[in-house]
Amino acid sequence: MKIGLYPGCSLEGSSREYLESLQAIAPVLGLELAEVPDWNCCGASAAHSLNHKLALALPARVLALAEQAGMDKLLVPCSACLNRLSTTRAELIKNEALRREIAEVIELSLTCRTRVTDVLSVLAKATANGFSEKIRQPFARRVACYYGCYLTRPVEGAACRRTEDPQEMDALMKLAGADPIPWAFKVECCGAGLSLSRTSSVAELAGRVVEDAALRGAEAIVVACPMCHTNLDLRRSNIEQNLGTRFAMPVLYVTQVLGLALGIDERALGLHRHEVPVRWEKKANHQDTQAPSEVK
Amino acid sequence: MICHGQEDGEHAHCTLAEEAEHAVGVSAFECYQCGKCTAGCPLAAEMDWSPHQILRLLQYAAPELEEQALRSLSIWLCLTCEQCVTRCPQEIDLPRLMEYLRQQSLERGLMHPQGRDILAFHEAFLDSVRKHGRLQEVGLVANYKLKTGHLLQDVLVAPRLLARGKLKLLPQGIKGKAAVRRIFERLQHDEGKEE
Amino acid sequence: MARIGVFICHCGENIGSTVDCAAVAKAAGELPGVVHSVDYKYMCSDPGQSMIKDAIRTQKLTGVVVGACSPRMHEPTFRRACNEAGLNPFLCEMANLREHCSWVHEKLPDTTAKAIDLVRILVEKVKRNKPLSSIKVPVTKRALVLGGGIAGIQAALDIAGAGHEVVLVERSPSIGGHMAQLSETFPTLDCSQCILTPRMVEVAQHPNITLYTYSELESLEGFIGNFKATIRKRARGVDEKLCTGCGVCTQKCPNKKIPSEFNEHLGTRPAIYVPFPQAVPNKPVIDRDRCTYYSKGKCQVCAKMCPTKAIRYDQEDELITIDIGAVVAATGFTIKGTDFFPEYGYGQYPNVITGLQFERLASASGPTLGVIRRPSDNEIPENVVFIACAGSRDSAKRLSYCSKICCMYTAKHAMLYKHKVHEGRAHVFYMDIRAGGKMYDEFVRRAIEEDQVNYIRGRVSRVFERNGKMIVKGVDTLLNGQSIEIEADLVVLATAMTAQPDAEATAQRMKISYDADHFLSEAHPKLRPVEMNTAGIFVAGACQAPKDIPETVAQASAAASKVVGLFSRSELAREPVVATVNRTAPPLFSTCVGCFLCETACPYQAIERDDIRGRDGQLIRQVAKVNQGVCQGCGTCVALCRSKAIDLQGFTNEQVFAELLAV
Amino acid sequence: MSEFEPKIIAFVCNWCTYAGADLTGTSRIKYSSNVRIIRLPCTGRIDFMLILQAFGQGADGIIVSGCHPGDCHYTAGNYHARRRWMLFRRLMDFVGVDLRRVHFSWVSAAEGAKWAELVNQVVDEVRTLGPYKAFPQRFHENGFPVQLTVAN
Repeated sequence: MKIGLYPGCSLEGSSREYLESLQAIAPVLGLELAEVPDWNCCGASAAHSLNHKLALALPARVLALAEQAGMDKLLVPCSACLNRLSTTRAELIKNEALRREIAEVIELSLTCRTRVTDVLSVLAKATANGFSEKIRQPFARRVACYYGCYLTRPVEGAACRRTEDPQEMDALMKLAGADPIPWAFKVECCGAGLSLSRTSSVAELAGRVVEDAALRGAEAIVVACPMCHTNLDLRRSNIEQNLGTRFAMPVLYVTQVLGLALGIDERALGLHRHEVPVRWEKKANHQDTQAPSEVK
Repeated sequence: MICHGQEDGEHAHCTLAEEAEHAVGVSAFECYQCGKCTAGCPLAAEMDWSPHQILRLLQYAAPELEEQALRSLSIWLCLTCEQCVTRCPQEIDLPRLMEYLRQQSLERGLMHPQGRDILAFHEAFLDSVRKHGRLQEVGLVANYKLKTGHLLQDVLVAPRLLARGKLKLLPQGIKGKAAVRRIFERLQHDEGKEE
Repeated sequence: MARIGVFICHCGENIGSTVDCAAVAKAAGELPGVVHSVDYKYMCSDPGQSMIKDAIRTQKLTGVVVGACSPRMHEPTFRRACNEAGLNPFLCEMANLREHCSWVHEKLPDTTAKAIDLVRILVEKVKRNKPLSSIKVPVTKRALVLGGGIAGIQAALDIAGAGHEVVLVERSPSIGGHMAQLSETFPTLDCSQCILTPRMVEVAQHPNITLYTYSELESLEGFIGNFKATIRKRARGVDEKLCTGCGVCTQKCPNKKIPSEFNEHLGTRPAIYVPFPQAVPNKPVIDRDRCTYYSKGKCQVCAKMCPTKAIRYDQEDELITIDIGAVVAATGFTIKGTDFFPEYGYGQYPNVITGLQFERLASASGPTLGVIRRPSDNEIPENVVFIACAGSRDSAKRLSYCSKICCMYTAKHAMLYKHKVHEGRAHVFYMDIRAGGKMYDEFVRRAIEEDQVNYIRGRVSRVFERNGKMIVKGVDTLLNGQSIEIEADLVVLATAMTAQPDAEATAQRMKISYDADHFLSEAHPKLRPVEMNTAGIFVAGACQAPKDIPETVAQASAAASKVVGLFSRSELAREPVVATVNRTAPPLFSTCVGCFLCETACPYQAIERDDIRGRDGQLIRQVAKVNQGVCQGCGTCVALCRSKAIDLQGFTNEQVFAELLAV
Repeated sequence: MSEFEPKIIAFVCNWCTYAGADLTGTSRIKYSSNVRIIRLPCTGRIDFMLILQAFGQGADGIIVSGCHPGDCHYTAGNYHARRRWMLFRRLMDFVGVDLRRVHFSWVSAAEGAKWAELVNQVVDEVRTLGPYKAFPQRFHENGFPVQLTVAN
């Protein structure tokens, strides 16, 4: 499967292990990823907060570049970028005049024919056939799948179908041999939009997520968004300070979990870059209650 | 602008709610104050006015109350997580309205003092994108700290990021950064003129 | 020469404030053929009608146009007035200046111009109207009542009590409907079954009522006074004549784990079952989808055990056709399930239940014998949250209406819970309390004041499970929007009342109208609340709109009295809007060429073949002829006729073309 | 007032669309006043000569609206209307009728808002199409297809 890739700024910087792990598993899954040439930042919530047209123009340039490169489909692993790109595309398809205006601003032709897709959909397709044969080491742990805001919202055209209790990541985790817990914080906001400017609020919000996952006996939180990862992993000390407890609860990208199951080297998956070490003291004590994966 | 002129025909007066409806297509009058948005809002507890109260302020169509909405901290705290609109029984796009209120608050110089940090962050972010075409995280953090004076806040994170190979110190621009800069020039210029 | 009178109504301010009525009257007065034109504040009032009558007499009018509201509102009024003054009622037409003009346009010269146009169109039409006389049709004095809930039961008993035959058709194995499921009723807290079951028995024993349960309306043909209903009596698998209702079969059936519909899936029933002990008729049915014999070909325990050998595995559906004079639609409602609410858990938490499920928990005949126990572990809940407006008034869920009964039954539920669990805590999340009704608000106040139910004004955003508790995340808008989180043991959703899932199909089968929410539409929201637009069909109960028991019963009695009123006549006068085939002098006899395209198009089989014979009895030609008793006046035949031989009285080609020429 | 105001004639059935337009009124929903409604019992009654006549009479646009499929008060009149329309479409095209000016729609008795939307939409579309002069001209030159006996 050949597909365009828009990594976005975070995946080049503070969340580079997400990109590294995606690129590490791609060839094993038969995914051929081609980066959008000379892409720019999507403007994220900053443009979205301050200047509506700028919030359209920046993602529009990316869409136009992808189009120019002949990409039918564009994978956007970062859910914040995904939200910007897909809402921009939807708005520009709906409003012809606006599309023409924005095309002028970005000095590129723009038809919006390149479709935007999320990491869960792409992985679901890539693992649909013969994935179990590729598994070297099932990831036999209880995991809490954390989707965050933008994989389920806005409801129209969201990546996941059940807005309040999405199942797409859970399904991938089951494939990798993990045991996803049922929980209610899958789509609660972690506060990423204010991560730098209002660290206290963010510690509170992210804290609730980690706390509930721990309460339900999860051994790891799995995410598909660099913002979520930053807040739950990098800012873990803030959370712990705020709550006055410590949690041994690593946060992994969905791509890293698949990578581990495929037997890919931890370093290649960027596990060493995490703030919370990806280590478990001993085998989970409820190993017996969970269904171990049936992989030979 | 399609607003009803006053009967005496002196000059057309638009209430903030009318302006918002015209500009972003969100009607505050559709809100029946059930509070479901507030009940689900991750930041409601920290807001000075709850999300449904912001809508209530607009419903009065009175300048004093409109100003309270524009001066509120709430509009700056909104994370655009879209929880509210997902569950709103009246399908009111509150995040979109909040975005509009932020822009109005800025323009009319009514920004909440604590909103400044948030604004500074957004501005620093866009500065970085304007200069390089992409976000340069080091530059962003430095610029933000200069703008706000919060020099020590969060500073502990940086060395750890560096140690894990996550921070690039030297800005690397994209080839099309001039094109990106032109986008900014056009639209930031436009924005000022349009309103 | 035509002498037309035009009467323009102001309808108070309704027309007068947007349309210049005097100008309209003046312009109409100048139209050719108009000899009299006036405007008046209220044309439909007594003085207004007298103006019309006087003008007919003094001006010798040959036609009348009233420019007022919709003809659907007052056409009968004005036609009656004309008739009283000696003018054939069908020489009176209405121009719709209110619904189609003053209410939908701004006060502009164009609006008055449109009003003048509308009057001119009708003036040109009325010039070509012909005096018509009503068509007499006989009335079959037998009513069909569709649905055996409290609405259908009441209507059937009232009609039967007046001495007329009633056929009562109920889809489920027993009559009783939702009311039979309820525990106590507001605002009196009397036991629902205690007041309902005697009436159910009365239905079964009434000599004038024929009861078909486990049956459905297959089709309805005909028109007022002369319907033909076909009823599908589904195979029970039991010979009702032989069965004594002893219940041995239901006790011995080995397949007992089927969720009980009557208990809202909180209890179980066997594959051969009577839905509840007081069922009428007390005869079981075999659930063929669940019965082992039908799936595996083995078992037959019930047949072996039946003392009267009443089990009939090979019984087939029966189709029964009956002549009917009037129909009462009382097909009831359904509610949204908990799985309709993503934010409350997609129906995956057993301790989030619907109001109807709570009724079963609170009912002495229910699965817990009236003890409130939560479904997950049968524990008695210490903290219960009731959520009002679950789905109702929620445009995002495409249910914008108020379900009307939830405020009251939620207060009742909270009260019942507090009466049964004294130490328990009850919370109600609400948006508004709608308790209009006799002793209704007092009832809600009692829940709050005496039983100390905690009413919280705000909607719940999310319900989820943690450590065996249901976490209810809401808000109190009266406490400055403070967020409220309650750890509940049981959550009861006052889920929206909706039309039956097949309401649309049922309405289409009867050719009656329904609204966007699939509730049946009455002929007029205020003045004809129990009649449908289709004459001879009446409506009662929650199939028309959400309503409570007293209202349902009142509407059912009203529908019954309408039926009885209809049956008080042996003949009906029907509007003469029917098709006719022209006749001309010999040797042509008619312009009909005998192609009979009309016959193929007519939905009512009203076209007959008429043999035109000479004096010697020899067939000269065959032409079409309309059976005016059967014709309903749709005019499809007119549009199809090649030789313009067939025409529709009241909407003739000449009239309609004249209207067009006047536009 | 130089702007062209189109003249729209609407043929509607008594049971659904006429009642729907009544509901528009009762709900006080405003719409363009360019439309004139001709009430018929059923869309099945609509003879296509009526449409030709309406254009001949100077109508710039025509609305034909009745009950939704399956909802016809007379069981199937609206199906007949639709089937006939399929046949007459080509004929009208041949005769030179601008088919963009004929709008078929379903408006039920419950769809007051839809009626207003429909009228406004048709008025807007016909306004951009401009006045319909070509057809009536030809119509007048060649005579009406139906001779009317107008007895006063």
